[in-house]
Amino acid sequence: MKPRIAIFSLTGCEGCSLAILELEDQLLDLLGAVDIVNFREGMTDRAWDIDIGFVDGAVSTPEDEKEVRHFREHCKVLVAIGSCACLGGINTLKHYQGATGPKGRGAIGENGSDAYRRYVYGDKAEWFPTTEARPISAVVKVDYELPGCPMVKEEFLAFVTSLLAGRTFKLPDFAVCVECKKRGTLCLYEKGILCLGPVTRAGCNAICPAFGSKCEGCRGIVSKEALVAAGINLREQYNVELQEVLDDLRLYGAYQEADLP
Amino acid sequence: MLAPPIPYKPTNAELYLPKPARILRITQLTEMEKHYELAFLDGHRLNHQPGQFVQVSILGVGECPISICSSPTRPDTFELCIRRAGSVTNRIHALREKDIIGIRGPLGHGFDVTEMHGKDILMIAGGLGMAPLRSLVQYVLDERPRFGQFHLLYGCREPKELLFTDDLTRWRESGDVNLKITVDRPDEQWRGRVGVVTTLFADLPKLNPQDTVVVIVGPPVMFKFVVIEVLARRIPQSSIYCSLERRMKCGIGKCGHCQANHVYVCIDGPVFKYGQLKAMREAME
Amino acid sequence: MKNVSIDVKHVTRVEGHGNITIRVQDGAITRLELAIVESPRFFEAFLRGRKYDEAPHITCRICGICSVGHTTASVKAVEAACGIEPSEQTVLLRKLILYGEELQSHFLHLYFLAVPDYFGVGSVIPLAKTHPDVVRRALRMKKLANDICAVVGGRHIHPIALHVGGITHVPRDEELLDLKRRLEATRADLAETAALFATLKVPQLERPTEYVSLKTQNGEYAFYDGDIVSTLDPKPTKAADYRSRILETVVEHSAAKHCRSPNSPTYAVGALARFNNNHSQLHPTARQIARTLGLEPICNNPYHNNTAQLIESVHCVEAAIEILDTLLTHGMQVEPLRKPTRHGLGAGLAEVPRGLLVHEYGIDAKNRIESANLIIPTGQNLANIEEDMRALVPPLLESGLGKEQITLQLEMLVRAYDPCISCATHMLDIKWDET
Amino acid sequence: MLDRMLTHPELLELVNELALQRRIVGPVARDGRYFYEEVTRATDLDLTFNYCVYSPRGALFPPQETLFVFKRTNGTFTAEPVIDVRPTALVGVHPCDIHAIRLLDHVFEQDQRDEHYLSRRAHTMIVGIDCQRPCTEGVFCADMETNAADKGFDVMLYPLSDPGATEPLYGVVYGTSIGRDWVLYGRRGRIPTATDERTFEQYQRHKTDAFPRMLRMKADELPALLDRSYDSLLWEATARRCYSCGSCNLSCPTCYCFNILDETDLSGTTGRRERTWDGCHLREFAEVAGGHNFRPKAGSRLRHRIYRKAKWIRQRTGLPGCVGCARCDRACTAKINSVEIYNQLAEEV
Ligand SMILES: Cc1cc2nc3c(=O)[nH]c(=O)nc-3n(C[C@H](O)[C@H](O)[C@H](O)COP(=O)(O)OP(=O)(O)OC[C@H]3O[C@@H](n4cnc5c(N)ncnc54)[C@H](O)[C@@H]3O)c2cc1C
Ligand code: SF4
Ligand code: SF4
Ligand code: SF4
Repeated sequence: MKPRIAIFSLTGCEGCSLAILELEDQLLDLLGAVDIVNFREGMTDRAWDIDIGFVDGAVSTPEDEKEVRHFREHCKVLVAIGSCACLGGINTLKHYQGATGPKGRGAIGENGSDAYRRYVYGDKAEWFPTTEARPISAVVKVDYELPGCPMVKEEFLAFVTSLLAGRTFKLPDFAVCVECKKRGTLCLYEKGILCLGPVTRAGCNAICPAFGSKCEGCRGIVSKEALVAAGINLREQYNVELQEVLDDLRLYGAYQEADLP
Repeated sequence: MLAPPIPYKPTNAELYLPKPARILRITQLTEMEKHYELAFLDGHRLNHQPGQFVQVSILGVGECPISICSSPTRPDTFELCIRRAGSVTNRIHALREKDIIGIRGPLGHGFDVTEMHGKDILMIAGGLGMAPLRSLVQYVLDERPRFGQFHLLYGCREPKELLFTDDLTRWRESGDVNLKITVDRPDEQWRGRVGVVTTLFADLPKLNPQDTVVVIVGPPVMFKFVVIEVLARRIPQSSIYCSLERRMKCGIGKCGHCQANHVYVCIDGPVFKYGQLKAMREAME
Repeated sequence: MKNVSIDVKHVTRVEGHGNITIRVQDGAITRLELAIVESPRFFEAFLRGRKYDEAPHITCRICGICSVGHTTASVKAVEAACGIEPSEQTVLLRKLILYGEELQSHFLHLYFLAVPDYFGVGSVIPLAKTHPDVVRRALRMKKLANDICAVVGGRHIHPIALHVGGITHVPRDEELLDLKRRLEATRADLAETAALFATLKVPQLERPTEYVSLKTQNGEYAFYDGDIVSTLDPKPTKAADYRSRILETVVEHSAAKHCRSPNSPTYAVGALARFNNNHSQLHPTARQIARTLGLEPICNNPYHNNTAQLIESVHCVEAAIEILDTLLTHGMQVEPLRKPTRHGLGAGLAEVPRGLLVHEYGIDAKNRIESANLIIPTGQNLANIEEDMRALVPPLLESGLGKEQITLQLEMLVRAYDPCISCATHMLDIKWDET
Repeated sequence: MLDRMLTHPELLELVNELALQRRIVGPVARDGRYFYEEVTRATDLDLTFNYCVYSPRGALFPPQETLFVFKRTNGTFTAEPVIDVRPTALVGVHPCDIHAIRLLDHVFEQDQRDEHYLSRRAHTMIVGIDCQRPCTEGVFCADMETNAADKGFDVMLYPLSDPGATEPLYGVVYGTSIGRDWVLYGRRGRIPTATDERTFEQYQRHKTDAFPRMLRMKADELPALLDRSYDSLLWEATARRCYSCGSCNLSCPTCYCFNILDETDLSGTTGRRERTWDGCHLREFAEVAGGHNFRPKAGSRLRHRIYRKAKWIRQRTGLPGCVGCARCDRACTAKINSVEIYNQLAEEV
């Protein structure tokens, strides 16, 4: 029996679902190996008995919360895809606005922390229900996470093939630097750029450094120890405060801050 | 004009290739361990030494090292005892009799049985350590006249973790081995000894240090305490054998994963003499 | 049918979540809305305080499908605000990747989102069985478009190498040659695509509409650059003055920022708008295809947006080949990123697949973003789609079609605009009462 | 003793001829640094390069390679080894990297021959180029006695011209008959004269002075130093900064550890077993099922690497385990520096 697959979207850019359609070379094989039964972005029919549900986007409204619970109920395996679903993603930046200040990842409404809402909607702000932006694991149990902004489509494929072959799927437990070395990319530190690679989970094939751009940490922090080391190194070796780098790390994973030292 | 290239023919291209072997028999030993009897499809024999291991493959999933738990004196088939621990071993547990898996080996250095001939033997097994040791136990029993006294001490955490209980009964009844068993945590039915494996030393007769070979296989925590008991009985360090476990990938001394200090456990071991291990700080930690 | 109530929850095969609500009582439309239920994301708000050069990498996350477009408008806006003049090579590469995205988006829309309607199936998946050659062609074309983006920017979704002040990676000659070879080969695929679309029956709907787009003064069909023009007012307006052409207002009944122009209460942007304004600047091959498909400016049938996308695809392939030739002739170098020379307010406009996109930032003396305004194509189109529906529903009702047929026609109309609702939601949400 | 003299254009012609038969891999300028890359023309190489960011080991031991492909069919399987033997010439290899390749040769030959490496190696010709002075700051090849090589190459080039000259003149030493045949069959160059030999002697004398000593001890004293230092607190102190990112391992020419992974296609019936570079600094390197990690702390992993490089590899193979190229030190974004570690350890005693 082919596994029945669904692809859902919460608050996000839907780039991760789109990435699945960008697996052009493998798409027909994929469609041969699984049954896609629910994918709003690409199809009209929708079914609700689902083996593996993929969700992109963060939970950021009361509606999202309801939906993700619904997904959980109807999917045997629930997989968060992309940084929004795994880490909160870029949506969490809204918590670093105006009165909230850099550390105030507070609930909406506290300390005028919905300044972001007013900025966009003015006195109509109340019309737009919104909650703290969170990864879906903050609301429901998630079986697997495939982080990345966007999700790494090759990793998605590797995930599906592992499942089909009965291999346990595991995210790399090492930093992006490993992949830079394998690709033979010149380390950005040699160009004086503080790259987030040493503290970021690999699996993206170090694509950003390969294209001359520093790793922005979109796959999340690889380990607490690495972050502790970063704090020490930045201060002692580079004369930079960790806080500045945290500002960068926040781009896709502000929600991780709860775990930061 | 360019010189013609020198022809080159690879001589060992099958280094990493597993060979298909059929599962002839599966016995559930405990909740976590199953016992497999296997034979190569092409009729080849494994021809191993006790203490060696094989790499077991589920193609598409991976490969992992497993000790051979049967004796080379029973050469038509070979046996493995596999604990469910991760992705490969879980998949192996899902297999049924007649299924086929990949085997590469035998690998590593086993016990030097000829060195043991004519000696008294003391074996100490802890937990899953019984699996590699069983190969040697069977060997000694099959070649019983070549050996002197034979003591086997076996410790487990709980009675339900005891491996090869049928064998244990048979061995004990044969009278060929002085078998002592203990568990850390007894259950209601347990009538035997309770306590860590070192408590069994009290039951041993006086050992003859020059004529005794000691073999220790078990988890690292057990190891140190047992060695102390053994050394206290004046056994020379060159007569104490033990078997190490490390993460392994290639099993042939290339990949580096099993390195403990300067040794490669897969090719220099997994069987070592205590004298060697002492120089390896990491092995003792 | 006198009383009809249509609720399409989550229009499928569009990017983002949108609902259609229609109430007809006694033959008159009492309620007609295209509602966006996607969660608001507050990009304009959280851009504030971030470093100037982060804007493109943040705003491309507005939308996975047009992230190159957002990046383009964003770098242009920051550069306008900071007084940065990008190098010629940078502009060429940016144009190339933008063509890649136009192609990727148009192909996706034509084959994956629109074609299933014409074949009467729910998605492209059944077509893989019934029309494998069509699907394989679609995938081949889409992959080429993606690869253009990947070669220039690292990847299509959230491109990496595009930065304020330049580009951090230059493609290798072999990569460019490969793209060129494949672009040339794709001409045959485009011809077959055109043949396919020539056989499809495009629904009729004529409603006089104002079409707004950019237009260049140098004769280039506008994507990367240009001034604002419209079918009602062809006088060009500079990017910095976009506010005089795009009036964002809060409409009370919908609580959404709607856009209108000084000339019309609603207007349309997108491929058809560009075609209507810039038809004469199309590559001759594209004009030829337009003739074959019978599309002429000014076309007022929104369903022909798909036809315009196809014509633009032909143009983009030819334009991309020309850029590749230039790049290959001149050779490329890694150039350092150019740095700000001043600070202030700057607008960046680009024609992205779905139409005119505006980014505008205020950058402060510390090179931090202090204000941001983004106007997204779908946001501009929404009101116009509603107007189209208003025109479409009465004849449909009269024709005696069933509710299902009407719903399909409405959904097709929405899909023809190729709305990108993820994009639009930074600004728009509609509430309505259930009746 | 020199075997032949080649002018720069002659060398390029020879390389171009070689390119008809072999893939050419050599130093290419990119991003203001040099990298070993495949080229189609000799002129794409820059033999005046100072150092290559990464060693040429990837040409012999690629970051990822297939060991075998398999197919699962009715209950059983078949498997076919993959041996990749593209004829290659590595042109422009410095002595340190030649030493490192010798170590790889040894490791993959020892005990069981690994044909995946050895076949590729057998089809690879090495054209070395000597360094008259340190290629960059921080290298300690002279300390490791690896700044010159007398074997491990097919041809060695000594750039003998004065630094001011526009085109170098290479003194050539043959290492193998393959190298000799390449030059001789190519009918390029000339026989060295007595003057050439004198220039060469002078070159060698200059060279001896040009390399500073970085270590406070000799290479052969390192094992004893480390023996005394197992319990030093320096390991943990230094490793506080360590990200466990493995950059040191992965950029090291003498690191040969690898991981093995299976990959399958979507149908699950065919697949590959692959090996890919690994590094002992990575957290999971010594972790076993159930979660026990034999080197759980960055300090123990750092110690392991340094012991391997300066003691254990030499102990097992008789060859240097570190060739002093300082790539690990440059790659480390935490600025953990092996020379500093050795010298600090020396201070402790
Ligand atoms: C010499 C030797 C003999 C062994 N004999 C037996 C035995 O007789 N019975 C038994 O049940 N187990 C034995 N083990 C342990 C067994 O190898 C591991 O339980 C097994 O590798 C777990 O693999 P996995 O894929 O299921 O787990 P995962 O956690 O998924 O491990 C992935 C991979 O890591 C490596 N790995 C993980 N744990 C170990 C480990 N403990 N030792 C070596 N490599 C590891 C393997 O390559 C494995 O495939 C032995 C180990 C060694 C080194
Ligand atoms: S560029 Fe970044 S990810 Fe790559 S090696 Fe350097 S620090 Fe690591
Ligand atoms: S350990 Fe460092 S200096 Fe030594 S060979 Fe490796 S990278 Fe070079
Ligand atoms: S490169 Fe530096 S930080 Fe990274 S693992 Fe090696 S020593 Fe640690």
